[in-house]
Amino acid sequence: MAEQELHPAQAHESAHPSPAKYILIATYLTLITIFEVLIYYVDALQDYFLWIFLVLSAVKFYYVAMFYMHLKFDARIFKTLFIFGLVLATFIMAALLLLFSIII
Amino acid sequence: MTTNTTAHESHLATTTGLDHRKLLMWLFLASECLFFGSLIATFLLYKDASVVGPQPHEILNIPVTSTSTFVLLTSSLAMVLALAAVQRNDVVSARFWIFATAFLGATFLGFQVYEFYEFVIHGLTPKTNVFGASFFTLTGFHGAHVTVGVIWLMSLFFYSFRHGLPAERSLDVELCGLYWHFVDIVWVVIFTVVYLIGSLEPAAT
Amino acid sequence: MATAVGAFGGADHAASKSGVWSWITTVDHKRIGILYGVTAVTFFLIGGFEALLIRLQLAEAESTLIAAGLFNQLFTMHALTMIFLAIMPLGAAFFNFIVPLQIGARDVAFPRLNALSYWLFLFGALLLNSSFIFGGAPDVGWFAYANLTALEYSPSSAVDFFALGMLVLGVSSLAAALNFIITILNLRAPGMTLMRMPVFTWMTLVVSFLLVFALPILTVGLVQLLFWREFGMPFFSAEAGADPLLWQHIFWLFGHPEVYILILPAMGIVSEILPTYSRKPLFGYSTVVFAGVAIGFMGFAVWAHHMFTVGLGSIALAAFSASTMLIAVPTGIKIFNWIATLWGGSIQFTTAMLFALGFVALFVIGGLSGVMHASPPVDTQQQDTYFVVAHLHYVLFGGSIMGLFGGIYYWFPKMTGRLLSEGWGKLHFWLMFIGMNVTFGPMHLVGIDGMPRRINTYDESMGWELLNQIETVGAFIIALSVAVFLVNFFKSVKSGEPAGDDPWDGRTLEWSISSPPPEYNFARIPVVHSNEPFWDQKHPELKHDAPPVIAGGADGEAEESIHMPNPSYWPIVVGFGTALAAGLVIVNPWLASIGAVIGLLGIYGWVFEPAGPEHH
Amino acid sequence: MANRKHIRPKSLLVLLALVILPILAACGTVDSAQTTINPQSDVAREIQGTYAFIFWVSVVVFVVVEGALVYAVFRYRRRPNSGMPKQTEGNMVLEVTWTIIPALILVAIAVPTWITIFRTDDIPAGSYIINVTGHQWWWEVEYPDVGLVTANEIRVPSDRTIGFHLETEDVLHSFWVPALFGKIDLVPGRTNTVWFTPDVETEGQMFLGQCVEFCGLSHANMRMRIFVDSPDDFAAWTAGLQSPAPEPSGVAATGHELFSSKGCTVCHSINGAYDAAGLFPAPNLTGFGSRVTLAGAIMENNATNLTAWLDNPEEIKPGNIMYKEAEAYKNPDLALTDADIGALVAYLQTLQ
Repeated sequence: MAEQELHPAQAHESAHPSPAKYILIATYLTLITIFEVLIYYVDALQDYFLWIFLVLSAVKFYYVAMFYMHLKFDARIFKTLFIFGLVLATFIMAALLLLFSIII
Repeated sequence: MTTNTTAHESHLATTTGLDHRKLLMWLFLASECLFFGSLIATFLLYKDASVVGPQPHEILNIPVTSTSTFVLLTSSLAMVLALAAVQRNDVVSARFWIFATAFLGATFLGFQVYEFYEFVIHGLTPKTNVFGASFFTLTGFHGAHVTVGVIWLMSLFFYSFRHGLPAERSLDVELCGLYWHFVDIVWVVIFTVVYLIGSLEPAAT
Repeated sequence: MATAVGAFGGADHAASKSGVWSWITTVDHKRIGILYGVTAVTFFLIGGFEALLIRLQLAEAESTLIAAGLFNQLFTMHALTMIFLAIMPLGAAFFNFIVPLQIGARDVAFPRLNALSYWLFLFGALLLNSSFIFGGAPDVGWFAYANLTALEYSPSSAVDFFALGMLVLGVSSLAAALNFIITILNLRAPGMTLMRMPVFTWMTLVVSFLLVFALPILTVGLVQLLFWREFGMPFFSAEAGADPLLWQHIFWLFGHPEVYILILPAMGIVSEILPTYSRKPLFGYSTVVFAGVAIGFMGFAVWAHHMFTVGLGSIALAAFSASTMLIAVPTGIKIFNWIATLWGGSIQFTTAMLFALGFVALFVIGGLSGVMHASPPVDTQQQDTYFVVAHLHYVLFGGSIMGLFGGIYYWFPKMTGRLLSEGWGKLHFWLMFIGMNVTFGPMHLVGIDGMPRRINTYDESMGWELLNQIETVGAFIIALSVAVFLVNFFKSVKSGEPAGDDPWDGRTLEWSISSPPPEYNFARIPVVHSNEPFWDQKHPELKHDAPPVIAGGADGEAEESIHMPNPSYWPIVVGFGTALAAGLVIVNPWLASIGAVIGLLGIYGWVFEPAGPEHH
Repeated sequence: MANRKHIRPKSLLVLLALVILPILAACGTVDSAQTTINPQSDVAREIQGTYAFIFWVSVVVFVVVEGALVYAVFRYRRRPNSGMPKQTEGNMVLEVTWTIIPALILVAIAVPTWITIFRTDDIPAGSYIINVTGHQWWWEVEYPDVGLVTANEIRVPSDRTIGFHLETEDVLHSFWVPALFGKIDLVPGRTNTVWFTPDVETEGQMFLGQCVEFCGLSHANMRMRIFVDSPDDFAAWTAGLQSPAPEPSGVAATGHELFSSKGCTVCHSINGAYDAAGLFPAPNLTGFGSRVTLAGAIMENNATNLTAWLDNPEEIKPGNIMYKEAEAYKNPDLALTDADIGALVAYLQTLQ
């Protein structure tokens, strides 16, 4: 079965980040989460919560997908497939929220 | 962990140069986006639609969930470290990190069980209202995904004692890792949408 | 490395090449394709029988032949059967048999997963149909709108059969779709770029993507439906603040892509047949491909046109009518390119060609009536009337079924090595073409006359009786045509004229190998230089820059060793366990664990089964 | 493989005729009682205008496309001396042309569509409002301005724009009288609306409609009628319903007695309006004797039909709640004898 690993594309994997980089990203993720929880209790920011949280979680999402899942370094087709699913799901969610007058 | 790839691929590289299974995993995850997307959309439509309480802002517990979110994020770190260890042929650390990932995943599930139990005590069951129905379905399916991940990781863990985890087999771990990270980023979205945004009191209109 | 060769070739399999067991354990894409095809045609007969009963009931005003309850089961099961158990699997039959041949592959990417898809389909179909025996089939329409599906209004287990059967079928389709995308992306012959793939392969790819992205949405809806009924979770209960329309949105978010899942395979087949019998390349190959992709994409943005009468609000109506009309553009492009393919050609009227021409002619009608109810105000007069029944049958019968029959006549020689009789075939075509128009043509009229769908009875004074009688006669003409087909099929399987490898002067790779193809398909994997590699090989004089001859095909010396996957019985075990678990949920959720255990044992056996020859 | 037979041009013509004739004939059939293309109100005419435009555009497209197809098939059929055709692969100019032209046609269709959508949008101010509630399988009709409740037969004044507020008591239904307005669904938890202004000539006419969203076992038996009355007739009708029914006598008096003792009054009101307890689960029978139809407008209201209905409602309307729930059908002690039914029929017919 090992022949599976001999394909040319596997060469990409050598470009994977080092464990140190992984730990750094984990630190970012933790800090963002702590930050989210902290501002959750800041009433003054209440009006902007929605956007702050969406942006912060998008950042977390980006880091995990791009680095932990290696999308940044892997073949482009993976990115294309996944982002297509993601965009379609987002489109459908937005359309439903619009149709049910939850947003706007 | 044999696979059902056909043997003729051994001397016939794939068209894209990519492994069937890895392509399959990414395609499956793209499909899962729509699955969780529909569940999250249902939650967003229903979170403030309940006729009877408890309402989201009355019951969601941010500190507890923040902790479990931290646990799950950490498990993702353990997962990439496991893969890195496999790729440099370091079976002992690989085994350690795989176990750590599974352990953190199980801890997360523990938190979820605790949370569900607390909610039921405080009068929110899946039948109580539409918030409960959509909340338990969404987080329950996420929990089911984590459970499958933990079983998968533990299978790899035990498998490593019998057959080792040579670098050539890193794809077995990588696939599990992709699945695991996906479950993690779904939780990133759930934590934001269901807990942080979901628990805001709806504007009085 | 497990590539040690030894004497492993076809010989080891000789013992398992025949008999029922060989079919149960097969992982050969061609045999699975045949299983899909035979099963699909069988369900096509069942669905057709249901249609005949419906037509008999409606032939007479105030008829009491079939009771209301049974009638509702019949029209629901007719739709479910035709859509999920006939047209989709018939498409899957061709995906299985033809696509690997067209792309120069020896099998699909995941042969055992492929077998699992088939068994899940079969058991899911049996589960769904077993409801007729166990207390009543689904009787809420194939769309199963909430809240008629509530426990309160549908207390029997009919809706549970619907939800669980559809879940099993959904898993089957999802597995098949994933498999085909990987196969098409990853197992193309050297040189076959995406824009050199045959159009049928392209449409298979688009359909598979539609399934991959649409099925999870339906799964969520079905899960909500089940949780609502089984556990009282108020997903669609208006009194709890839920909105029953959510079900409609979820259903049509899946359901509209599903419509394209049903039609695109037929469009792909027609795009193969027309060039072959015109002896010309497909006109505007890349436009046809892009149009197909565009139809697939846009299929996700038009779902609410099934809901124009639910009170969406003017802005949503305007938006969805615009997106719906937009789809007519790529559809039109396809039709114009097909006609342009015929233009200047040398057209040979084989049965397959007649079906393809019938497809184009009838699909135009279905498309135009579709544009009519793309206009929401017009739709308020046509929605849920027989006009829509006429429209959808011109698309799904005149379109999908005609296209798929064309595919049967076109590829039967490749599958069996024998030709279907052209005489019987033409009789089949003309009877079906006439019967189809006699059945569904008058439905336009009776629909415009205000006859609603899904009614088991109507008053004589409505003036609908004559047209309904004509329709019923037409339905029996269709039935006769299907009988002709069956006669033709069985005669030709036994004693049809030998086909030879390339009976139609084909253009794509499947015609370059023997009929039926050897288990390994290609002795040597061909190298491809155009989108009609076999044609170019046969007619190098037609190209300005003569392409190199493709290597490979069945001729020539085989490569040293060709490894084919071993047969496996785990797919049928997993498939059976899954469907059994689903079925037992209806009896008692705890009992379902019996099926789950069988399924899990199957997965365990699957995972630890050596897939290919391993010699250490 | 061999090209055994050439197709005959004649059969192609037959083919074409088979396809075109039914569609063209559609324009000719407007005489059915529930036809969608004989509009009798402003809204229905607006819709019909859009439909007719799209229809004729479609006919032109149909003739052009099918014509091209048939011409190509006929002109380029393989003849014994046919050589290898030119291997044309495509033509960008043509592709662009047949992308743009259909797009323009669709814009031409979309614009009137949108105009009609917004013109038929909300109930105009000052309309006469009627509330309709869907039930399995009958229509409850309420006139909020006079506090009257009736069922299945809707009387409207000819001099007003009529607006309907539509709700459902159970499952989805769809409200549709094709000559007057397009259908609109009744959705649990929502109030949908539809409106129309009857044409002047419709005064005194009756229009057919029925439920068009599948709503269970007796979906086919959920019909209705709209009567366009002159303002005076309408006023007289509402006044009639508001005045108490005449005191029954003779057999009818027995029927009146039975109407209470057999439990009919549990579900059926006969006093014109809702009582304090709110909704009755069954049609309000005030003025029943003057109705044209019965049992969800599926049959004429006469003694024979009414007798048959009371004798075995399940046979006439499968699944109906009266047969399922009413004591007179569930409880053998309260079962209706032929004499009971006769008395009830006599009584019900006095409810003018």
